Amino acid sequence: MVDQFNDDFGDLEASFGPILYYNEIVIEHFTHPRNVGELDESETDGFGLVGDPFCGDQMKLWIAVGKDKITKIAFKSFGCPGAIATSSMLTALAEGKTIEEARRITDDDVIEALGGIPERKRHCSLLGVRALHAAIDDWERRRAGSADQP
Amino acid sequence: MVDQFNDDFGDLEASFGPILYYNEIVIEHFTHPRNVGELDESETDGFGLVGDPFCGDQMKLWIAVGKDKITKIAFKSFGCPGAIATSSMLTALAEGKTIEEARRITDDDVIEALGGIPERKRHCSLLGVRALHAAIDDWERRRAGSADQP
Amino acid sequence: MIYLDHNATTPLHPRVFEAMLPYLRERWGNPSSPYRFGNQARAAVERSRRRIAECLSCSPTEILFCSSGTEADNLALRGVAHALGARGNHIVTTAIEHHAVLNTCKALESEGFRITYLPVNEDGIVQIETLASVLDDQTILVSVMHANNETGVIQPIKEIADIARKRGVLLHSDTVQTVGKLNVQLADLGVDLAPVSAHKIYGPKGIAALYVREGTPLAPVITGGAQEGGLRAGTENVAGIVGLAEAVALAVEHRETEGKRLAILRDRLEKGVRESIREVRINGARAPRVPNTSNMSFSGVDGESIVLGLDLCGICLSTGSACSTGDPEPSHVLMAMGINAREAQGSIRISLGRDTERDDIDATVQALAATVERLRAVSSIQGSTEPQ
Amino acid sequence: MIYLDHNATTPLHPRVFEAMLPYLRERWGNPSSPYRFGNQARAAVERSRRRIAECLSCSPTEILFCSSGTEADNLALRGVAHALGARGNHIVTTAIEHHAVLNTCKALESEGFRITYLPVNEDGIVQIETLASVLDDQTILVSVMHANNETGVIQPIKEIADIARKRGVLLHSDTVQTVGKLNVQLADLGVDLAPVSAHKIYGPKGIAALYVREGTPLAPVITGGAQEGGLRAGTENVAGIVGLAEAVALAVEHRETEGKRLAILRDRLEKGVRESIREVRINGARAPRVPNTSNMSFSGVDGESIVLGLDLCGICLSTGSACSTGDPEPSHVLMAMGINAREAQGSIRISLGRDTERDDIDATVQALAATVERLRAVSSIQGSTEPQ
Ligand SMILES: Cc1ncc(COP(=O)(O)O)c(C=O)c1O
Ligand SMILES: Cc1ncc(COP(=O)(O)O)c(C=O)c1O
Repeated sequence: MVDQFNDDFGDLEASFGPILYYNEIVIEHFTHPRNVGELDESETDGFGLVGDPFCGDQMKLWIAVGKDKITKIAFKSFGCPGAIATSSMLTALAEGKTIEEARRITDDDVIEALGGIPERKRHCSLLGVRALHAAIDDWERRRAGSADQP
Repeated sequence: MVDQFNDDFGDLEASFGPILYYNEIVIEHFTHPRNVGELDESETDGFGLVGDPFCGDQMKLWIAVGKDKITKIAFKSFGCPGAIATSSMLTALAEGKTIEEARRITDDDVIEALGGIPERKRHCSLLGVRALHAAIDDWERRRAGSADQP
Repeated sequence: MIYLDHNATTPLHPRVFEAMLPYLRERWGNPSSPYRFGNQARAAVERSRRRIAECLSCSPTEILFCSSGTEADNLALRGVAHALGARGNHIVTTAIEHHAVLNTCKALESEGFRITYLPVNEDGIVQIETLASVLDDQTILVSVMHANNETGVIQPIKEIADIARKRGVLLHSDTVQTVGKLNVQLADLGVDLAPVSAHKIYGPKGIAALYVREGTPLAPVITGGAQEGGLRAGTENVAGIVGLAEAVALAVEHRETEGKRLAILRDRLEKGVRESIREVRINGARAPRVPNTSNMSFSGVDGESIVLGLDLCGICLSTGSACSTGDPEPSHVLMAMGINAREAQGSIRISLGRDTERDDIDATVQALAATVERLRAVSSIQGSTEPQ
Repeated sequence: MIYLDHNATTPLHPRVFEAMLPYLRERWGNPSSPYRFGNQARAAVERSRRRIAECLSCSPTEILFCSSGTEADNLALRGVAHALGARGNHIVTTAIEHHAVLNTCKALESEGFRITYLPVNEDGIVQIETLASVLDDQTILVSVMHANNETGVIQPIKEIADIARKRGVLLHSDTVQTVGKLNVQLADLGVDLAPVSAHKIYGPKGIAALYVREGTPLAPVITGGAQEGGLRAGTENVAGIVGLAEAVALAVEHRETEGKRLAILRDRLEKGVRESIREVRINGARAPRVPNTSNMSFSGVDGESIVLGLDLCGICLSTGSACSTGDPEPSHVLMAMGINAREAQGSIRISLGRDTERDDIDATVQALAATVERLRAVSSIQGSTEPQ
């Protein structure tokens, strides 16, 4: 059903007007987002909450870290399909990565992995990256906190 | 062939835009104008030449008068179909009339006899009436002139 | 496909298409041409004008053709502003107008006009108590839409017309969403200017009309040839005009029966949604509304996500007016009703039409319930349990 | 019917009609709607934009859709004037522009802009020697048509573009009568703004495009939704846009062969008329002209009378541009060429097109000769023998 409509589209973004055309990968991540949910307080090593004041989107992201690797990741997102799909793809990219590697994930990586998203939705992909950074920062704070403890 | 187009028209004049729709009587007088030509100098009792500075139309009109009646009338007109048809109809109305009767012919009489003409062409009908008046005036001048003579 | 976005646009009615065909094929003359083949096209234009005037209770000379509801609104507002600019520079409108009016008011503001935006109450109804007090001796025009395109809420135009007339101020009312939905009798309604857009009433895109009451001062927006009495130049879209007339005739003819049918379906939809989805708010539900429109907010989810979710089920509906879609800002209409930004973001508009059947409504309720549930499972905001 | 008024309007080409049909029937979505059914319509609009851009050698983002050649001219002139009004208030145009340009310049004049009207020589060519001298530091725009709609005379746009560019002044050229008749390569032509009107090139009425060179400052004339990058609001006429693109493609595709064919027919017409009617003048004949247009003056007769006379023989032609027909004033174009009012009054325009055959030309020459003779017999003005 998606295909029936797809044949018409090329590089439409170059022209005028609001175009909210999402490709099949984006739609797949929107309809079946990866890693949706919350981690238990007990297994959470880092948590991030970020919002986009521009569009009202919001994202929460939880990570569990073992041996400097993200062993578990979960998110919840309030927002447009672009926000949900980029959140989902970000978690898919981050899962199993080391903290160092995860920190280097950019919004462009997310967009590339999705095969592109509409120009006016690019800012959505920043949300996931920012939430991940917030969660990593939180993990670092917690680690520093527990290290501080005797 | 005219009929094929005619069915569509009612009181179109009431609305917007330039409409140059002429009815069949007007068209008949345009294609077969009555009394076209000039009278010989010898038989001319009155001559009128008038122009419409607004639209550039011009009309010449000759009359022969016998026993206070217009016995012969002839015209030439430069102008739009409205000018030609109203000129023609005016001569048809004036022919055979007494000078008194002819003087009373109005532009509305001409238009009525034609079954109407487009609103923006009404001024054309004045041309004929003015030319007739000019010719009658000329006849009166000539008569007065010959009466003056011993 | 289940299409539930009739306030955005509608399919061409087969009767409209049939009416247009001769003017796309055989009768393609220019209405301003002086030969009979041109007169034939002119006759079609003038017959259409007369037909529309009869359907909407006005005189044919009060109907001007132009290219869209948006252009009609521009012609009304700019036309009056530029015709009366020397007499006054104040215009009163509302916070909930379509962008065709709002952005034109903004443009006039930058030309030096002063604009007052009337507020609406939480039901989406313009607060007319304030109208009389904001009118001053500089006020030349009041513009209040007949019914809102996002909520369907009907505005008290007759009362507004009374006030405007008493004060000698012209009244424009955006009737784009009410022709065919309400009994629009222009002479009765008391307005001086009102647009009709064909593509909202099963007519073609690219054609509209503006009602301009006899004697209303108006300056043209598009100048050139003498078409439309010099008030709107450009070769006439003859086939479009004929299509518009047919569409208006159909709209008026079917209004009552369709209105009743659609009100029942709309009520069924809202009942179904309330019963199967928690935390839903029907915006403007307490106000008088046109029969085909329903606007809903679902807490914790985003409207665009609902739209895509339903699109994937073959159901077309939208978050608000089509021309502001893709715009990340939440609806100015809902915000004006006091709904907060996040709730406004979770809103959709469902607008029914001639092709809508009961089964479509039931399928939509189901799909909507499933989609909202799925999105809420993903959502980081848990409806009312989330502290804001 | 023999139709010889292709500069007024043209029939819809069957291929154009075919291209439009799906968008009148199945694909009626609103291009701004956020679901796939809307995207389908959006895709049609954007594909059409790309197609037109390819045909006319420009970038798709340089093509704006609007509703008529007249609106496109308004958008160009008012758009630049309002965008650059703070920088300067002087506009240069010519005495022979279409009313879409002339009356818009008049409207701008009443807003405080200063307009200079360049004269033309007796062949109808704009006197470019004077251009450089009338430009001053307040000049923001020059507007010179590519070819005149009444005479077909081609203007030296490239030279004008050189002068305008050197002085940093924008150039609009009304190309409504040249697309499909001349090789209009917008990037090459050196203009910043140029309109295309569909119904002049076998496309539908009610749709047009304006070329706006990248970076050209432009204010919208019609405001509202975000369509056309905010420069021209209103729901898009999708079927019309698709039709325009098809028409432009056809026009470009057939230009060379049609141009050669029509030039031969036009020359045959003029030779036939000269041989069978005395005291005729072909206006602009010594200048370069588009291949399909011939403008003739017959002394002692009125143009409207010729038009009706030929209409009664089933031949459609006109006295000048369609939108000024019915206007009692003689052609401003011919007057600007130094032709006196009475001779201008006796002028007609014959414009050939795709459906014109050799037999049509021969029949027209005969009918024209008979009509002029008949009218001269009625005429009170005896051509050159009449003292004026
Ligand atoms: C209330 C209202 N006014 C104006 C318009 C603009 O009409 P159009 O789409 O014909 O430009 C619309 C539709 O978008 C509308 O709903
Ligand atoms: C040179 C020229 N410019 C502009 C126009 C106006 O175009 P439209 O008829 O599409 O409004 C015309 C046609 O009448 C024309 O010939």
